Amino acid sequence: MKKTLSLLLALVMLLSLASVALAEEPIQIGVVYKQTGNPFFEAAVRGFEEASKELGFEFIHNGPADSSNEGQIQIIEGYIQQGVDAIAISANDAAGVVSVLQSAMDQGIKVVSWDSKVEPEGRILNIDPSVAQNIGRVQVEEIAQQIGGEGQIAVLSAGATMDNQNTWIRYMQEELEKPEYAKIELVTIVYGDDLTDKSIQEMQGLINSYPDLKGVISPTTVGVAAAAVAIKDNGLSGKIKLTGLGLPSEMAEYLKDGTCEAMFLWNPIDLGYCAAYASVALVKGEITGAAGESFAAGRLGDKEIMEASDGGSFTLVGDPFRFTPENIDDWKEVY
Amino acid sequence: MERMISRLPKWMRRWEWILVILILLVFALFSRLQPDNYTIPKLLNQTRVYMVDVGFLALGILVVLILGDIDISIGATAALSVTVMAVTYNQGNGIPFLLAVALMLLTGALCGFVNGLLVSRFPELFPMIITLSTLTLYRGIAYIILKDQSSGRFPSWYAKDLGYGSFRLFGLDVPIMLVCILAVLPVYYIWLHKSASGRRIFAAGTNLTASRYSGVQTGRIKVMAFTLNGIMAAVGGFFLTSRTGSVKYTLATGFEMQAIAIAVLGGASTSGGRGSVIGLLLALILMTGLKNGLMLVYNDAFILNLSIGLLLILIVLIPNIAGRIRRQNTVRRQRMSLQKT
Amino acid sequence: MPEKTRKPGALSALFKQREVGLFIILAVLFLLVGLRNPAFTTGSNALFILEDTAIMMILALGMLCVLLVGSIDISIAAIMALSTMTAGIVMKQNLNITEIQVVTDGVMGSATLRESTPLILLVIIGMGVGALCGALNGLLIAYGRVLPIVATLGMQYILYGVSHVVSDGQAVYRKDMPDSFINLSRQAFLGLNSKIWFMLVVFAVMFLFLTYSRQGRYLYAVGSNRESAAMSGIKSPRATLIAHIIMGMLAGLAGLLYASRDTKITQDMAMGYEMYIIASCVIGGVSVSGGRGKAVGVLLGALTMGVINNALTMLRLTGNSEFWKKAIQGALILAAVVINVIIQRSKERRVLRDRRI
Amino acid sequence: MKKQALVLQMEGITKIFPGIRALDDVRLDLRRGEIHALIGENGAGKSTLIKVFTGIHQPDAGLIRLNGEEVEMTDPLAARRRGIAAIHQHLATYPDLSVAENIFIGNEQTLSGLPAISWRKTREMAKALLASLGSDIDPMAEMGTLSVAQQQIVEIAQALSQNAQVLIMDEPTAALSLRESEELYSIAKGLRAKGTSIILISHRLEDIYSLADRVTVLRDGHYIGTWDIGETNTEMLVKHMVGRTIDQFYPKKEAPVGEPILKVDGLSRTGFFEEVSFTLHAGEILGLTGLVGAGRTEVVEVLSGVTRPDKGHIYILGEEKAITSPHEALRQGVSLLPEDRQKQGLLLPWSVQDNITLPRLDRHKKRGLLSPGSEAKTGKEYIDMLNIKVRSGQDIAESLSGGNQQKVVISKLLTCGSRIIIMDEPTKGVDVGSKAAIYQIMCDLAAKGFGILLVSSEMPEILNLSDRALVMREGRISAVFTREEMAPEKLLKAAMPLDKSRKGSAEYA
Repeated sequence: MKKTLSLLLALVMLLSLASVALAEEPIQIGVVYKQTGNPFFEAAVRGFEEASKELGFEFIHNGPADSSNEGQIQIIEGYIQQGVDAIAISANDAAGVVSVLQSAMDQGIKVVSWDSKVEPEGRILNIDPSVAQNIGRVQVEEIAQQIGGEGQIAVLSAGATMDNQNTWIRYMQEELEKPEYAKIELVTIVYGDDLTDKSIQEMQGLINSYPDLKGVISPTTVGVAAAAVAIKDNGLSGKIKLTGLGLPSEMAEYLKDGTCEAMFLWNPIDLGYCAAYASVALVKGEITGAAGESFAAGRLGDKEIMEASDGGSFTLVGDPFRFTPENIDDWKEVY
Repeated sequence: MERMISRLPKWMRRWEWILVILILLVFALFSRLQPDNYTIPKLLNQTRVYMVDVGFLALGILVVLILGDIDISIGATAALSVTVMAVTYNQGNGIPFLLAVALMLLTGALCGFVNGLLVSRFPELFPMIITLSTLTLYRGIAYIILKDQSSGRFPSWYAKDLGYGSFRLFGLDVPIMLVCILAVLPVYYIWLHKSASGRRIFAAGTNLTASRYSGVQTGRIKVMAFTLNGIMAAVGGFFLTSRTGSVKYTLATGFEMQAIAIAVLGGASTSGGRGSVIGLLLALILMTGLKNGLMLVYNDAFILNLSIGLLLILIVLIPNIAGRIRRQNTVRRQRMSLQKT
Repeated sequence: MPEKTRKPGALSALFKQREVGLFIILAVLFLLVGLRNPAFTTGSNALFILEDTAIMMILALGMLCVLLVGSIDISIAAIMALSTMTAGIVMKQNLNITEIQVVTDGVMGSATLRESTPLILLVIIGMGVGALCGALNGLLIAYGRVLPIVATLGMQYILYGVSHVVSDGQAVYRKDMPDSFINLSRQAFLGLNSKIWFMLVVFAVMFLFLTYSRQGRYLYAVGSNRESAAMSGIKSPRATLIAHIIMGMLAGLAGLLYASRDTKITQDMAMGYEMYIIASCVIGGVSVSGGRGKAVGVLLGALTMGVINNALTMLRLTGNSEFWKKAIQGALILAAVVINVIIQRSKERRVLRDRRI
Repeated sequence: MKKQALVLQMEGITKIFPGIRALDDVRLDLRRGEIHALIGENGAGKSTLIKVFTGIHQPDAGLIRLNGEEVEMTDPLAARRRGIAAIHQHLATYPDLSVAENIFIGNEQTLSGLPAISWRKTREMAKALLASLGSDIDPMAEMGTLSVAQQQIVEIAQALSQNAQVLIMDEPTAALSLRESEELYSIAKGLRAKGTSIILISHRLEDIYSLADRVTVLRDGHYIGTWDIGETNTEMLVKHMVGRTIDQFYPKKEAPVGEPILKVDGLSRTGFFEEVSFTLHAGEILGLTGLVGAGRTEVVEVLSGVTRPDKGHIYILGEEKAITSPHEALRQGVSLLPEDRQKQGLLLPWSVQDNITLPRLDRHKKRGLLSPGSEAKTGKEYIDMLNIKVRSGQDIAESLSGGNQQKVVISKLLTCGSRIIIMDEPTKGVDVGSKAAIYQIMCDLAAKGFGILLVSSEMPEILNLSDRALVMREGRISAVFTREEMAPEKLLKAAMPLDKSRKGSAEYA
């Protein structure tokens, strides 16, 4: 067997000798997202395309089939192997990819996290869709306004382990402390693990076990759609108010039939677009990613880099956009 | 020829030659398609991703498969074990890391032991069902311990050197963790193929009843095999964690199927009695070459799975057909000799 | 042997029925969860559980056939994904939406009317693709002599891959679905949801097939004793093939209902479902070595799984106790399976005691 | 008689299994309305011939004529369609299905005009059939819960239900009581009168003389001859079957019976046997016989730790031992030669050598590892000692003939060096040559002071080899005979169930 192995190695060496690399190449960015086949990220990829047309860089994009941390690591290792100049990632596990991204940075690869951050040690810059606090706040304000300032509400989240989900929910709870929300009671937080059927089940559970439930906040695209299905199927459209972060393409129906009066989402295209500009700026050495710097982000104008609460640095794309039955038609075909 | 093939060890070798050929094909193909990236040094580096943690899980499941059982809880076992390690090290103030590692191994052993006990006590239950429920249970416990947190902050020799460091051998950077598994393999090989207890495992897997009648303590062997399997799962988790640098309860989700696939590719049969460490090593090499190559060329997770599925079925299907043809030949030859007389 | 000697008393005779064990388990579950959350025991919730479990039951009935012949299929989730995705693409491409004016209580309003490929055709496509996948499994196992677990594990990888390729990574959303398909899982008839009706029909058919048709009985025969089957000229490969085709068709049907309920079709739909289906079969008293198992038992087994799942969402676990769910689920499955085995063993021991030498 | 039309002619039938030639140029012809006895030692090829005839096996050479025309029995259904029914020696039943269904599987009773099975019809017809056999088995009972004897009756009913033109009975009475046997034989005579032709395979020569018109003898897969029953006598038939006369065939055992080494007291296992007590002495061959399903095998399984007893004591060399597992049994010096060597005795895909060394692997350890050298040595040693016909110790067990396979199992047994040796049907499916060899080994062992418990349903074995014989009936020891007392009819009488007990089995419940 040993003989075979050495034989094999020898042969592969021979084959690889033929390959001589190099020649000046354009900047290459490796894009990693949470999961393949998720329209939110497909929209984000469109943002990268847009930017690549403007800046003339190349990019490859991929995400694991099962939204796993290990899957993302495999992809990152692949990118390192291909010698990309920058990696732009929306992480499934903020801490889980730190090590591998560090080893990437050791090899001079610039790392930008977007949508869902990587811990500071594992990134140079984080592109935040908007301040987590605002994301929490606007949803509470919305639901409060919809249910008329009093009654039971619940939160249908994605996974109990999802970092950005938890931050937002934490801010929601902070917001609910305020006196003007005194009459609103957050009865429970349930988790649908970003699986449609489980989310529906959880939502049904809420409906069955909290008869006086007035409103539901679901800060996840999968969850809010599932919640809409459950509410509509129970003929409770309008009786149980719903808001959250949803995809226009998926939610258009429910906004029109009043299951969901209004919901939020930042523009994934802008997110990708901005991440692309930031990556290029880092690669070109125009910025180091330190707080206080700023870079030109094409049609989004100049973006300022700020000190992030987690100690790293970040920049903002813009506050979440409010989708209503009136404006939804302009967006439902976009993403 | 017939005789040679029909003998067990030779039979094993047949497997390994198929794999060797496949490996050569795969490597030749992709180094043509990706001359710059698909090179020995870079592949060696990739072995960290594709060979080590899954490799250890596969080594564990191999023994269980040889026994004709199956264990789909190894991913969860890995997760629970490293969870225990991480928590004891991080929250248990000032507990030395090595002690935490010892606890991890113990946890793995315990998980495996429980599986083994249940499997040998309830033979009428499919091991898959038992381990399905323990899968949910073990992951659940890890979830209870860790909650939504991920626990990291390990000593740098572990998270950095072991995870990403490498030795310089013959002008090549050989990842330390690759060296680790390559060091374990010979020991494992000798134990499984050259020792009495290894032989008994094969016996029990080939024919449980006959082995029992021959004084083989099949029940004890099952428990032992599952326990070992648990330990190997823990070790796999240990190396995986050295790369992730932190632990979440979702760690190593779905790894069980990958491990089983590797073992089967390496010549193990889920009906028991067959399996080889060398075959497993070759299967690992093949997988590394294939997965990495596909990753470079297609850069698509699903295409990758698709080709692995095909490979899995073909590599099992082909010998079956070959075997049937061979059997027909045997009889035909006997018929000829009959006509002569 | 004479019944009378086997039936010391009506009660113990009743307890010989494996299903009784399940009833007890179910009752206990209901009681415990009911104590924590009265809403759990309400009729509406019971109905919801049934509705929620219907899809599982359909799949479990298919798995019953596969297990009866001593095979197994862990690729059903992938089959669901592929068959449903295929149907989904068809409906997406042929969809045309028309705005119509409707007068609702005097007010002029507009409503969208969405039409596409006739529903029946979609169902045929879905079940057809499913049957095809099942047939492939069956051929590999029955004629290629590939071990069921390996064959279907490989097929699982392949089918997910294919469904990714055909869908090009795109999901199918409510906006891509015709009303007929959306309503497939939402119509109610005689107060029962269509999913339940589908399940009942499948159950009836399977029951008749397994009890009154030759081929149905041959599934039992093959699983019960392959050699005897060979001696009496029953073709076991054929039986295996048929079982897998049935499984595939039902997976296709279940997939459509599943998608209609979620109003969403993704390429990784229902990942990991297969394990819970197999578990429900085992809980329902199906022997994985083949030859044993009743359609009724399978329904109860699936119901048990359904109740366990629903119980977890109804336990009103909040905050940290949320994290206990998974562990509880595992423990419950294990308990259900083991208790059933113990009941079965005591039953066998009773039979032995009465057995004449 | 001679001019009767031939229903069936088989000529030059040859059947090859990998490694062995089970049938070699065998012929058989069957007249309409005759009972044709087919006899021969175990492994002579009777059952194989039947399997070829019923389409379970395809012959490698030779042809089959049915009513003059040449036919090919492609599969069991083809045979069945041509009106051939068989009662196979090894029960071909479905333990999970009901008795009625077992009887009618393959020719289901459908509702008139519908493809649906009519369970009522099935049940009633089954009940009637069983009644005609004088049995009160409940048609709805699960097959697996029946005793062996009852399953045998169901098998017979299954064959009769096809009212075939050729009926094959392969050891049909192996587990039946006298009354049931008589029932069956009167039915057989009735069928003959109606013109059905019957092939009867039986060990009991007395049955053959009371029933058969002609007899054909096979030996080692070869055709020996066919005679009208009138022309024959027992000695001659036995001679043809065995190939030599008894006194040459069975070695004289000259070992003195020594001190008791195994004592069993009131051993019981619910549902299998009750209150079994006996003593085995050093240098003794103790015969244990009885009908199939009488509980012999179950007793030795308990003695060798395969199953646990519910009651009773086992004393080895005077002290009580709890035998919890076969492993434990070996440690206590009890070795078993199991009944089914293919399933219980051998690892068929393994080499002969590896099979032989399996029970005592520890002996072949060198520095913790197995030493191929010492394994090969042991393998060779036993291959020579029992002259097992193999090319080398590396040959896989599967490729060996029945006799050689059995010798391998015996080698395994000998490597353990246990003083108490239990042999369950040691010559089942074994050719005559190996048979003699096995008998010789047994006597040598006894001479060396081993105690041998010989379980056998072959009357001659018990009669010629054992110093004492225990007879079991329905789970109890019904009689013990010393060598002097032993006589075929006595043994048979003791083995035959008392018929009253066969009726509604309440008193046994």
